[in-house]
Amino acid sequence: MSENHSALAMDCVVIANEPLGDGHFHLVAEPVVKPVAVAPGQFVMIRVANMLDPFLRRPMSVADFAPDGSRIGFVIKEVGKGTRILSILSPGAKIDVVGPFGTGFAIPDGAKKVWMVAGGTGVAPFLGLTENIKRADLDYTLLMGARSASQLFYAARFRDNGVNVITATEDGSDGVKGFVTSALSAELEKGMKPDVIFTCGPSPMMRAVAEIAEDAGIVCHASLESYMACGFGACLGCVVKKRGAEQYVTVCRTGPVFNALEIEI
Amino acid sequence: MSENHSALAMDCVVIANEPLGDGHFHLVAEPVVKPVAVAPGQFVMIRVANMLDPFLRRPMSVADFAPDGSRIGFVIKEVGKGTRILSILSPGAKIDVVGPFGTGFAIPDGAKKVWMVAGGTGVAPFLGLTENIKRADLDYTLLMGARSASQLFYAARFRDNGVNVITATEDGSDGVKGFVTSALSAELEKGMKPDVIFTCGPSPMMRAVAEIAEDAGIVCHASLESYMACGFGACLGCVVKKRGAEQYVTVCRTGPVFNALEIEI
Amino acid sequence: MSDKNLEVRFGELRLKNPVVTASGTFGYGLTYSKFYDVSTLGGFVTKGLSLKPKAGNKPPRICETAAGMLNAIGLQNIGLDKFISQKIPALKGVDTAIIVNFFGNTVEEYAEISARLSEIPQVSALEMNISCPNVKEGGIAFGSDVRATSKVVSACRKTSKKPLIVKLSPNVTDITEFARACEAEGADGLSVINTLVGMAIDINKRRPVLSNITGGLSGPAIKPVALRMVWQCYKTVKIPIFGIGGISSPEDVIEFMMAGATAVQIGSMNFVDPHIGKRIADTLPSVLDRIGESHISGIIGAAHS
Amino acid sequence: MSDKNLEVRFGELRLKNPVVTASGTFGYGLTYSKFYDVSTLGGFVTKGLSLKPKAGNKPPRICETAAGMLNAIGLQNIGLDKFISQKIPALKGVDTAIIVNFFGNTVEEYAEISARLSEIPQVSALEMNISCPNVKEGGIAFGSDVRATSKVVSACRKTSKKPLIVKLSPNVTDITEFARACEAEGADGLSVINTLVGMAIDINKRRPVLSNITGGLSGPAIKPVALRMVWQCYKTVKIPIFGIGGISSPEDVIEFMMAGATAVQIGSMNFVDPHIGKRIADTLPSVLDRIGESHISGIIGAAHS
Ligand SMILES: Cc1cc2nc3c(=O)[nH]c(=O)nc-3n(C[C@H](O)[C@H](O)[C@H](O)COP(=O)(O)OP(=O)(O)OC[C@H]3O[C@@H](n4cnc5c(N)ncnc54)[C@H](O)[C@@H]3O)c2cc1C
Ligand SMILES: Cc1cc2nc3c(=O)[nH]c(=O)nc-3n(C[C@H](O)[C@H](O)[C@H](O)COP(=O)(O)OP(=O)(O)OC[C@H]3O[C@@H](n4cnc5c(N)ncnc54)[C@H](O)[C@@H]3O)c2cc1C
Ligand SMILES: Cc1cc2nc3c(=O)[nH]c(=O)nc-3n(C[C@H](O)[C@H](O)[C@H](O)COP(=O)(O)O)c2cc1C
Ligand SMILES: Cc1cc2nc3c(=O)[nH]c(=O)nc-3n(C[C@H](O)[C@H](O)[C@H](O)COP(=O)(O)O)c2cc1C
Ligand code: FES
Ligand code: FES
Repeated sequence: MSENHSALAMDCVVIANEPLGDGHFHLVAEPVVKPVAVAPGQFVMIRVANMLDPFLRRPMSVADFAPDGSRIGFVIKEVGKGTRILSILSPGAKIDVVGPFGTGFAIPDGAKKVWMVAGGTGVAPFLGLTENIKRADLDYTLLMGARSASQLFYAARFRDNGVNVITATEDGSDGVKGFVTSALSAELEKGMKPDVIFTCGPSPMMRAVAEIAEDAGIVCHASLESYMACGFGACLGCVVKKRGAEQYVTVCRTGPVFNALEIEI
Repeated sequence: MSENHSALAMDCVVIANEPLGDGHFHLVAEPVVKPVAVAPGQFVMIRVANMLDPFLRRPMSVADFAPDGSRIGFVIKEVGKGTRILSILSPGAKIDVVGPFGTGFAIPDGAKKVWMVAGGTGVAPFLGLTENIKRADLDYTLLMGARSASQLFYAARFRDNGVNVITATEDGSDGVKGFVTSALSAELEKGMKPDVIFTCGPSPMMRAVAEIAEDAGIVCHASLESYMACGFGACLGCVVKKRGAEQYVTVCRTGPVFNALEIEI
Repeated sequence: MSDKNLEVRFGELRLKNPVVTASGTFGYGLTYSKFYDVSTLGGFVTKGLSLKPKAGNKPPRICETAAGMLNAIGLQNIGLDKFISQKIPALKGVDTAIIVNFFGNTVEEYAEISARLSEIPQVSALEMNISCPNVKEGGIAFGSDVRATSKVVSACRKTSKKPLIVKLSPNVTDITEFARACEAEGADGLSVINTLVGMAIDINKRRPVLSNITGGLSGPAIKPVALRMVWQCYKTVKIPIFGIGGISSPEDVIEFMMAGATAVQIGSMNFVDPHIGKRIADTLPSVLDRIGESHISGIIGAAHS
Repeated sequence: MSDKNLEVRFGELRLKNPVVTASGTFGYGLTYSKFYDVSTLGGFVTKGLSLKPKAGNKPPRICETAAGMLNAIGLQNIGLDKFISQKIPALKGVDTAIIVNFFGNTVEEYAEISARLSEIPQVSALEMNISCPNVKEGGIAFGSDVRATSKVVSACRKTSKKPLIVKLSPNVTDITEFARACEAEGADGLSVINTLVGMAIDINKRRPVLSNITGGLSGPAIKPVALRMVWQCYKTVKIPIFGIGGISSPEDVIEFMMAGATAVQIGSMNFVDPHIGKRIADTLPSVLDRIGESHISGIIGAAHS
């Protein structure tokens, strides 16, 4: 039986909440009590109201963070009532957070060239990854896609952190015109080959990335999204199907980061 | 069909929210849109959250106010989740209010000596009455009761407004020791006799006041409280029984102020 | 906002839009005219009427619950005569469907009031309440036994000259049996659902909050159950259905219509937001636009395919 | 906080306090030990077990509703063998009642698993699920027909050597018929209630949100219905009752106990607040103080007098 029983409860205080444009925002919070260490790619469950509606917590990837969990940031897109409530929180507001949960993005042994393919708020975990796991032998490339240049959040910050950033926009306003998967194929066709591809973003994008990686024989880890009631393996609501078996695994506990060969995205 | 259809919707902005002590507070708000005139003793229905929990609006007597409704104040006691939410509103916060509803305290024709018997937040409507209905021939006396001196809200303000204030406290820390009804009986025994008694407060208190008034042959108007879903006569949830008849009348529309002889408090 | 035609045909009844307000939450139609012009609605349903006036239950009659409320009004109403003499004249000029909800203590009473309501020209349709959980006689006793339902619907079918809609109880094992029985007896439509039987306890007083002990649960809390029952009834019968239960937004209206409702009724949310009927009727076109639908009728039952 | 003795006797089962966590919301008991020591609970009920492992339904399986949620997990579980080989050993040292929830596809399967579970010393009691709305065979088919209920309870009564608790479905016209049948067949207790059948529609995709179409509604939204059914069952039978449905606070626990529950189970709120079981167990004494009660057993059924 685990001893640090309540380590997963984080009452947080909002320290910043900045709009990023197009309904996106960057929420930064500080836990009040001794937190648990966070790994890049993990997520937390945020209670958006202390009343009974909205009922369930909202899962959010930890974006930038202090490794000991003493400061966690989120890159959030306003899509419904829960994210709307989060978008209007002011510094000083309290939020009830539990976590972190799930597997993170782990760099496979010996891997040096790490490509990250992100769509929309899918860049979130890669901020944490590239800012917290720095090693001289690691070479990060981020392929980021968005509708338009204004939604390529944090491109400059990634570049400042020494990440090689390749952009793709659907309207051609920045980088490659088209989907980020075209940029990915183009890079591979140039003869580049990473040791691992990490991907996070909309499911259709991740599905395409996983296929490209499989064809090219590259290990691909994808961070899945799923409707979650608990976030820690109790409800069995968030499952995804295993590839080639009539079996379901939880996204919240077995994932959210999976080897793309093992599940049906 | 009435023409000023939406006059009863008042989106308000909080302009002040001051703690009064012992879980009571004074909330003042300003309607954003053209409001409807308010009469002393009327109430409004306040939506405490824009989510679905808490579900129903909360009825609140208008306390002090501008007669055209352009500023309305409430004296509120925190008792549950709705009043808790109201207690933490900051200036600038928006609240969704509908009203005003119900009958107010109307001074009967020819009445000059008006006694008001209030318990707890029951003073609220009398602030509005004495500050908005001022006539040279009117002589106001307020008998206010509370647990202790610290809960005799606004005694000084009433006095400043020229109201004769008699206090009663259960612990004897101010005025008569005991219930406000003892103070009332004492005044009547002194040979004083008002033209009308208005009362607002806990039901047991109002019941006692109404009995004393009936025995003394004085007209008594009581402002009733009742659980309300709508506040405007649609749900039939808030009813009170008519005296001497198997018939119920709505507190929100026929009342909340009733001639005490007509209903069972 | 687009200028969509929102008209729906509920059997023979034409509604200018599918947004109707529900019985017991809208008085006799006039209460809300201080908030908006009720002619913007597709229609409204009156408080349940009986032949004689009814005093209703002792208070407390209502109680808040999570995302909903309990009520045990006990069908307090002014009775048929006063409705005819006082309310009907006052409704002159209201340009929307007037649906009269009614109930009786016996099959004969149901048949009689249905006959008498049929004589009132302003009345667009009748809604039989066989599902009120808050009264001893009548109400739910008819609505939780299929044979009793058949009998009372058959009796009213004979006396009613107006479209006859039957309001079903959700407090049954299989609502489709009741839907089928109503259709077989010639009902022109169904209203699905009335309230779920629930209760609350005052832990300080150590007794039920409501004087009637139990009450009817309504509001957004019950929406998933209501939607499921509309779905089941749509699969079972051909007559049109009013979807009712916890509707609080235009999106909810569309959910109910996709589940199979031809129109909807808004109940408890009228208390929380007295402007909601108009607000939903006004915003429905823009939500239809958002989901790429040009004809309101295109969404009825759309989730079944 | 006072140092009250919160022990309740649920038939032969002694619970150190009336706060138990509900099946399907608490895994196999270990999931929550990262949040608190589960020995602070009166007990917990495992996810529903079947003889063979079960894959469950296709996603989406859950959906938020107003003050509640829908689920159609489809009874995914690791199966009896893995439970015995992996979970039971890991539960060593847990000092609280372990109640195993189970189901079968046939009466014979129910009887067999009940027999096999009876052999496990660590198991304190068995809870038969005859009310799952999310599976084709088994589950609700047994729970919505009184004769089927009698048959399956009778079969398990014969094979079970542990206290046998039957979990009832709220999706019936009259729950007391089922309560009476269970008592008559020798059940030691009842769990009231399982989820209400509900659904939600995705208006953009124009189809039900859940792959299973319908799901079970749980959470505070259903509390008034659950409380009413506990009230009815308490009036009908003498065996003890677990009150279940939307419990989110110590006050809710007291409401259910006053309605007639001997103990309660907390379900969906475990997801929203994973510490809730401990929090409620810890704060119950102070709420009892507030209502002036010195003995927990003094409140069972207190609202009936
Ligand atoms: C592991 C994980 C990490 C995530 N990280 C991020 C992130 O970093 N930034 C970000 O903006 N979003 C992220 N999401 C998606 C985010 O959880 C949803 O956008 C959010 O829950 C929507 O809530 P809402 O109340 O605004 O929307 P509503 O539509 O009102 O929500 C209704 C219900 O659906 C659920 N829901 C709706 N959309 C999604 C979705 N896309 N995924 C999962 N559940 C959903 C909600 O949680 C809620 O239970 C993540 C999801 C998961 C599973
Ligand atoms: C006409 C009228 C005027 C009022 N004026 C005032 C006032 O000026 N100041 C003030 O402090 N209070 C006033 N009240 C009482 C006030 O409405 C309740 O205290 C408040 O609704 C409690 O809400 P809650 O969410 O904090 O409590 P909860 O107990 O959480 O409320 C639960 C439900 O019960 C209802 N309720 C609880 N207590 C009461 C009550 N005493 N009367 C009516 N409904 C209740 C709530 O409205 C809600 O629907 C008035 C009530 C009425 C009917
Ligand atoms: C206070 C109240 C009174 C009601 N009275 C009646 C009635 O007289 N006749 C009837 O058929 N339904 C009555 N109902 C049921 C509603 O018409 C409706 O079916 C139910 O409330 C569900 O809808 P909602 O969730 O939108 O409120 C009443 C409901 C409430 C809340
Ligand atoms: C995700 C989920 C899974 C459930 N699985 C089971 C189950 O396997 N067996 C069972 O008897 N009840 C199951 N239930 C029902 C709960 O045990 C409980 O009866 C119901 O949720 C009502 O309680 P609540 O409102 O507190 O959630 C499940 C409920 C949920 C929400
Ligand atoms: S969200 Fe509950 S098991 Fe994954
Ligand atoms: S509160 Fe609805 S009629 Fe009075």
